[in-house]
Amino acid sequence: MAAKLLPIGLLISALACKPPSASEQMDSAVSWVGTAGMAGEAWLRHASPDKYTRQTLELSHKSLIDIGTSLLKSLPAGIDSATVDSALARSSTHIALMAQLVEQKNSPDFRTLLDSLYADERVVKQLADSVEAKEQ
Amino acid sequence: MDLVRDVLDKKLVDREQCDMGRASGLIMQFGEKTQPHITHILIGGPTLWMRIHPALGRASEKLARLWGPKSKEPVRIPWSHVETVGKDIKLDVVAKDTGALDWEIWIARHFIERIPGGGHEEEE
Amino acid sequence: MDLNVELLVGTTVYDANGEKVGRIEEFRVEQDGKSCRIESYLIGASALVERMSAWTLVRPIARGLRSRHVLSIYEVPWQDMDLSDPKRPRLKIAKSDLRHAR
Amino acid sequence: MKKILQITLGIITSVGGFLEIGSVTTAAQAGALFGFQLLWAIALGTICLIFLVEMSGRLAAVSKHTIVDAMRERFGFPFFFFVLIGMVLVAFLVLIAELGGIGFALQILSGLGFPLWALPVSLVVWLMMWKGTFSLIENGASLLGLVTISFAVAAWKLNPDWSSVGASLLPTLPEQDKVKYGYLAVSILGASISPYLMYFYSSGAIEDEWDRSYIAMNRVIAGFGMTLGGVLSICVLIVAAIALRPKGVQVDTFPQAALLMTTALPRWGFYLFAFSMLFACFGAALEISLAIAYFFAQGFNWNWSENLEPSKNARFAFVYTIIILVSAVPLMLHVDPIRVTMLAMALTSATLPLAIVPFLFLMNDPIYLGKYRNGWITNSVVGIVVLISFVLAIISIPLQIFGG
Repeated sequence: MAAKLLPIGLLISALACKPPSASEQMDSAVSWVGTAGMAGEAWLRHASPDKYTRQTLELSHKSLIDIGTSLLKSLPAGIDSATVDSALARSSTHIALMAQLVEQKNSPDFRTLLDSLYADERVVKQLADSVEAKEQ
Repeated sequence: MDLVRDVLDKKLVDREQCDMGRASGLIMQFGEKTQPHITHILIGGPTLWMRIHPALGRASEKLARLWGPKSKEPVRIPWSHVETVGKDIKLDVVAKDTGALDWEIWIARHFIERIPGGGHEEEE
Repeated sequence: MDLNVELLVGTTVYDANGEKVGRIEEFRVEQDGKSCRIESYLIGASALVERMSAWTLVRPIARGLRSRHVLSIYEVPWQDMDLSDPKRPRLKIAKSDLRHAR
Repeated sequence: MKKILQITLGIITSVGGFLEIGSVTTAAQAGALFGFQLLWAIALGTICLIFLVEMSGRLAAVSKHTIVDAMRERFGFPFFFFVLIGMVLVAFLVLIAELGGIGFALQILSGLGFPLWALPVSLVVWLMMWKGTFSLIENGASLLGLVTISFAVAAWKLNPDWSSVGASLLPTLPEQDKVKYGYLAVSILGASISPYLMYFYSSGAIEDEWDRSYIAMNRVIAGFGMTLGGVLSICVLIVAAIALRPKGVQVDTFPQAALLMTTALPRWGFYLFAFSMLFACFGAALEISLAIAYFFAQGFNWNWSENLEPSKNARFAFVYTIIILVSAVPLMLHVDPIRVTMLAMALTSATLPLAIVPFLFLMNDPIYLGKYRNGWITNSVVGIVVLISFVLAIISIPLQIFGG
């Protein structure tokens, strides 16, 4: 039983699955903006290494761009794709800038950017909620 | 005593309490009118694989001829060497002389002793 | 003639009239001195339970299902078994003459 | 006095050895997605594990057989081989996940990617096996694992609403994401009821030469050790539910998991998490490698003891050497350890009947256990939990895989 299940399971999971829905992708975007915020906070407290912070911010940036490209094709009717696009683009730009500031060890500017990221976070969250409401 | 429950697949240990595998198989001898009796205990790969499928048994026999210690498998221990059958089967033999440890020694010599810190299997 | 006991386990046995009796699950032996002689063969599903020493688990379930069938074992004395073709063991007597061990 | 010391040591090692990548990842994901709602799965899995670990110790103490010994003897080679394949494949996946966990912990500390760490990490694990003794592995690794207690501190500092924590011990269904919920429940059950732990524990009891006088001690160790370990898992879930969920942060990748404790312990949370994962996964990797080698050695009755030098039990050493080196390969090829972990945990649940049902038969065997056989309570608890995990796994794994 186990011996038979295992290779099949591995094969199927390797082949991945149907594309995630728009609201799942929005949740993922919220998750990455939040991740960048938390990682940024920890760095400002000198409670995490520079390299980790930079890599995590870069990963968030990259993930947000990926989500942006695939999301615009699958948005439900009634959601303005330009709004979503600009919100995601704005936060991913902020995150990319933060990653650079980590490299320069520039905390004052980093703090300012982190505050704008919190504003982005609220916008993305609201959009995520309205996408979910539209999908149901 | 029951053969499958109490003998087959039990641990075999030699005179010096050295582990020497498990009872992989049993040979019974019978005639037209004589009562069947057990003559040998078998140890070793091909006997085991044969129990899953004859093809696996044949494949493992072939493989053993190409690779490994190339001993004459399977190892056969005459039933007359059985001392007691309890938690283990105690045999009145020396494990190394029976061939039951051929693979152990072969792997020790070819792999383990060549890695630093592996020690030597013959030291006591 | 020599035969591998481990390969005989699970082989289906037929009676003198060709009727199916069940599978060989266990060999009852008598050990004295240096010899080990086979006294009888245990046949049938419940012989498997006996071999697994699993009555404490199976008996309550079988009782619950009121299944007399599970609780019976055929015990065949060595004299009544014909092993000349090890792939197709036959009884020398009819199934109806068999005795239940339990 | 000596017994009290042994009991304390036993409990400490169980607590230090309880958390590993599987329990942390599944609990963190569950908390981040569903809040406290999946706490019941950890509780249920832990109860089942307490029974199973107690059974493994009792079997070893009374019959002087490990589970694997008894399984081979009672069920014969063909069935044993079938179980061997299933168990070793799943344990192998878990080992890959643990090595990945060590590599990831090193990655977040150093900035160097985990694929680079795969080979050095597996070499260190192998060297511990090659040179170390059983008590060094069991006690040393799990003493280091005690750093995972920081999860309890973190949970305490976040001051959760204990009444809703308590309420979540009863299962409820979420309004949405039912498939994900089921899959997480299955993975949590698989992470809690890890069969390799039983094999490791019963082999340890044989290496330490337990006899009937250890039965009471075994109960205390299994009961307290596993309960405290389960509490730690629950703390991971609580921390994720309070720190990550309000921000919508999910634990899909390890860098995200690294932020778990930074809210509760602002100064040290990051490093405590990294070292918790490092030590916990290291200990688990050793235990799993040993469990796999034991499985072969006991099944075929080769010489086995972690206290002998390798050439004195050559085949035993050969097995763990191969297994550890091979498990580094997928990681070097960038396989995502978190995905492997989730799959390994779900498959553990799906294969539980294969591991547990034969074990239940053995535990009711009058020849092995005499009057120390299982009672009907133990039989029913274990039987029911295994049935639940199996049914959940059969339903949710295909749904999760095909449903996205």
